[in-house]
Amino acid sequence: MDYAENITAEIVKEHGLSTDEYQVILDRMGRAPNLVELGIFSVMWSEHCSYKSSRLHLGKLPTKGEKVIQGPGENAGVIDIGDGQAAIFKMESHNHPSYIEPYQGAATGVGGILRDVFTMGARPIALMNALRFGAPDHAKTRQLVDGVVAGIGGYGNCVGVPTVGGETNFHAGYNGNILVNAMAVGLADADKIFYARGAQPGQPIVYVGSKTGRDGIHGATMASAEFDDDSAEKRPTVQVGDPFTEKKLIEACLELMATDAIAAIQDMGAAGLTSSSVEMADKGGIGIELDMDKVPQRETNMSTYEMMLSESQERMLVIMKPGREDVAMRIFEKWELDVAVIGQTTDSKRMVLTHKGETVCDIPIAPLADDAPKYDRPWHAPEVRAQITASDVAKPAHMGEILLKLMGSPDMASKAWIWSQYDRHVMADTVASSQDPSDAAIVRIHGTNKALAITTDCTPRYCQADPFEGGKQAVAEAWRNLTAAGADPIAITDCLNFGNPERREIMGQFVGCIDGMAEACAKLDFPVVSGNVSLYNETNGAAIPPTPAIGGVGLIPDIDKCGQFGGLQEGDILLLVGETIGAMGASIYLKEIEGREDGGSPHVDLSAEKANGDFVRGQIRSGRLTACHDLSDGGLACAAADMALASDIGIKLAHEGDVPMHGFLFGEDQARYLIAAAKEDAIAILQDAKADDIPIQVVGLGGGTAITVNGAHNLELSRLRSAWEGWLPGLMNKSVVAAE
Amino acid sequence: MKAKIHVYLKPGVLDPQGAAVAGALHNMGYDEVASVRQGKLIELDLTGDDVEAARVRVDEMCAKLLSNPVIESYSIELE
Amino acid sequence: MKAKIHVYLKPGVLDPQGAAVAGALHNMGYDEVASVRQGKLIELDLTGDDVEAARVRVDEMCAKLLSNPVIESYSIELE
Amino acid sequence: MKSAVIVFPGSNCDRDAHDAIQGVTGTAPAMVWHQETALPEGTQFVMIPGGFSYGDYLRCGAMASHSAIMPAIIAHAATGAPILGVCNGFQILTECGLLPGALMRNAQLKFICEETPITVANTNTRFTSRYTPNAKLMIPIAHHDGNYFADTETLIRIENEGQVVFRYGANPNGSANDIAGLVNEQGNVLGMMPHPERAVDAKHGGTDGLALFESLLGSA
Ligand SMILES: Nc1ncnc2c1ncn2[C@@H]1O[C@H](COP(=O)(O)OP(=O)(O)O)[C@@H](O)[C@H]1O
Ligand SMILES: [Mg+2]
Repeated sequence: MDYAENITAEIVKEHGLSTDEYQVILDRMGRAPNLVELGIFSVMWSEHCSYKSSRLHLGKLPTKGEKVIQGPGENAGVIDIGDGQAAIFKMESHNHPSYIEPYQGAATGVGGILRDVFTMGARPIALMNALRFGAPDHAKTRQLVDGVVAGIGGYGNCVGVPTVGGETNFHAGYNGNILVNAMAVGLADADKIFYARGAQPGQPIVYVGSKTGRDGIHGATMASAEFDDDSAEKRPTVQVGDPFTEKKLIEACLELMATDAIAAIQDMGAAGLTSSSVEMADKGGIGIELDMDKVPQRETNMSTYEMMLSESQERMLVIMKPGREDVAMRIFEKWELDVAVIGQTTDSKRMVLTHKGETVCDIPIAPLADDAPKYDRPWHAPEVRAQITASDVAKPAHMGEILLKLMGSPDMASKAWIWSQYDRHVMADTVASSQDPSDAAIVRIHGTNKALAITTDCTPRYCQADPFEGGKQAVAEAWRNLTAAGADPIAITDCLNFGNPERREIMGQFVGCIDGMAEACAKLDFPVVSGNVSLYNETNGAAIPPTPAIGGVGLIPDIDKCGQFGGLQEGDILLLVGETIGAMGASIYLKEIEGREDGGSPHVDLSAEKANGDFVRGQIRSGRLTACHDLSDGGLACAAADMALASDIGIKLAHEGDVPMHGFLFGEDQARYLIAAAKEDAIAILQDAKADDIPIQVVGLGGGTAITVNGAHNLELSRLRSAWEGWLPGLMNKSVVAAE
Repeated sequence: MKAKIHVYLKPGVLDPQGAAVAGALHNMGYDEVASVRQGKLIELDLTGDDVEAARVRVDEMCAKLLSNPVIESYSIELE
Repeated sequence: MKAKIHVYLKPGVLDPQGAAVAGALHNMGYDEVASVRQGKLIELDLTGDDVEAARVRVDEMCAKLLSNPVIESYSIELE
Repeated sequence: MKSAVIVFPGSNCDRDAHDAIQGVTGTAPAMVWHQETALPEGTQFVMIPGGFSYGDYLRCGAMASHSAIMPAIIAHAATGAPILGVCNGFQILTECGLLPGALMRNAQLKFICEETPITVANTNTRFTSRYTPNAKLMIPIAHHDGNYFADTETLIRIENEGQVVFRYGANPNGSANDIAGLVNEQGNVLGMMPHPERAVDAKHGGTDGLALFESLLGSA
């Protein structure tokens, strides 16, 4: 092997590059790389930037659709929402940093995903968060919950974007690797969207935002003393977020975007200056030249290596139309942001860096980006688990007590302790958020009567049991939640969290989930427009449960016709849409009541999903429903409990037929909804269902102060409410409060 | 006995608060301010009078609760 | 020159942060902690070397911006 | 009524304030950047919106209270013109001395966002004349530092003078005397933690904040 001066095989290895990968670098460069070049290859070829293990499979996901303006490949996905407007959204993980430093890790996760969205010209209008923590009684859990929630709130509240919803699970499988997935949604004019791809040769490159420090320069290289004589203290591995600067960046960038001065723009995310400049050069088919002396620096004596690999937050790179730099300078200075012209684009298709008068890097762009390595990692599918139905599970004596236990269990209990720390109302367009009885968050499009519906969903239990069905289910549940809110589902983003892809069984989970997602996206006409992959979520060989979190977005044409589950009235008829066989495999019931997590995942019949959902959406819009809720974890009884609590009225459930009572109540069969309507309306709905061939049955009646089944199994709402509301505060109030 | 604990950000860690305060001081005309760092000051009233024992205990409190070792350092003064 | 400014809550002003820290320390078994007060530590790097002039200026910064006289007091150390 | 909304770096309820004022008065307020040194000619009502001016770093509202526009606002207040500070705006008004007391970290130390019951303690102000005495309102709060503090003398004085305008029904943050909003001695400067501009729309936060803006309009 050929090595440049001061570079050894050991250093190459510490950069996470294999011998084969190093050989490719030698071939593509025609010489041995120096340290700066090696560093740049190493970050661009990291799993995070290159998607080398996942790209092959991501290609299977449907990404096109009538409403898709921009699919995966840009900073975020873009969909057409009519009237010349577009919604722009993406979800991203900040798992590892949040485990190390929960407040800052989660905060910078929110900052990063916001930048992906406003980079494209969108004003961010909503944030969501999908969180997975370890077992509630695990030593670190409370402290992590406390810090992550404070960090998400701390950042989102300060930048003034409402955090409108999310999901939270607890499972021992996340003890050593929590998941913090944040989603941002923005709004833009469809003809004013900014892409990374617009640059041409001969254009000035403007750096704006915070100064560059030595934050987050990667672990492996940090350990080598040759790169730095200073103490390890000088190199924080955790970035600190500055939401105030982010807020100024949002306003300043949107102000600049309203002019006609930008050619291309890109936020500095992972691998900061390196990836932002490489991506713009690659997409524009051009070269790039940076003068490192001009980069705003927070510390003295920074090397090119450090500046190029720094992950300092709240920074953007803007390629301006020639002669328009002054427009950018004026706006950014008004907002008191650090700004500098640090280079220009060229036609060389190379990245050339100069520092202190010397050329310190000169590499071709292509192998850094499009031509980066990609692997077909070997995998095998997990063993097929046997299906479990209610008849395989002992029948409990008192259904009310079971329901009480489920609704007070970690995954089902109210998450008000979390969302009450998030500003859900700033921007004055939140129609429904975590506090409201809605299956999706609803954010009005400013100045109109339309709204976006937004949801995040995934059931890791199912993905663990059967990655294919689990992947399908995650997409289907997102579609169902949007539908239950009265929206037309449009598209999704995803955040695919898995363990080490070099292990065959993990790769098998990944492939299975993708295949399942792909099938659901295709059948439901629900394409993927953006996403993120987070691999290596494992500690000492223990991987997280496969967790492909889905962020779904839909459109509500008229906010006077939303679905919600808080309007149940005395005497209303409750109808169950969809088929019930009492699937109990991998259910909440098995986990919480029987203490087992075995069994296959419930099967998702996508045609039923589509037909039942379209039927329910139609009924919502007809105005007949007083309440509507999709069925998911905990089945019919838990959906009824949600509805009863939100409406503050009891429900009398009636069970008959072949499915055992506990399967009827707690089975997790898919493609189902619980809807309510006054008697005459219910009759009309039953007729419509019959005409459309939709499975439907009467399952109960609104009234009283308790949930009952066949007149027995009484559970008073007051008891139910205190179990549901009390669990999380009970857990957190025991917690140790860190000094602020 | 009193323990005075200073908790400050490690060198190199971004201090957005300090930076914003520096900007405000400049706007107010205090140009002599080259930079600002903001930290915490925690004062404990302690019972007992064994200073050395207290130092060990307070150090433990700092490491466990009062500072965040990932981004902060601390120093202790006992009086 | 360096100015170290301590900003602390006036006696009589309730300190919820201090109280929470005290509670947490008790839960962790540090019963010797009788009470906790939390304040701010602000470090300024100053150009110039006239200590007396600097003291006047820093005092002004404290009175105007760095502390709120309704709830806080401060002390200044120059090095 | 001619009005102005002051925008600081980090303000984030400025658009909400703008829309609420426009909705009620029918006229869009001028959006005034903090670096201006004068209010637009003819300005009557000034609103300092919520948000996180300067990131809420150091102390909420401290840095904003020293910005270039503040002398003009203080002078405007001296003319008896109506000034409303909401949330961060309230914090700025106490920091600049237009209102007594200070807003400290919430007693539970957490950010709280909730719809909160408040009662109108004084309807004899130009901000509250359209409310019925002791009216109970639901208005959202969203803050980390809303715990009102003033020394005992000041509290006695503002209570005696009827300066307390809004009180919490269920004290969410530890505020002295459940104070959610108060006016200065002259009665023309109101600071409050709850967000009336988030309660002017049935589809969003309810309409209990409407009468505040209507009172102002009637008083102009
Ligand atoms: N981390 C979180 N942040 C904000 N809201 C949350 C979070 N976790 C749960 N929620 C809210 O709690 C409610 C119930 O969530 P969930 O049980 O996941 O709903 P569903 O089963 O309909 O998907 C929703 O309104 C959701 O937005
Ligand atoms: Mg749902």
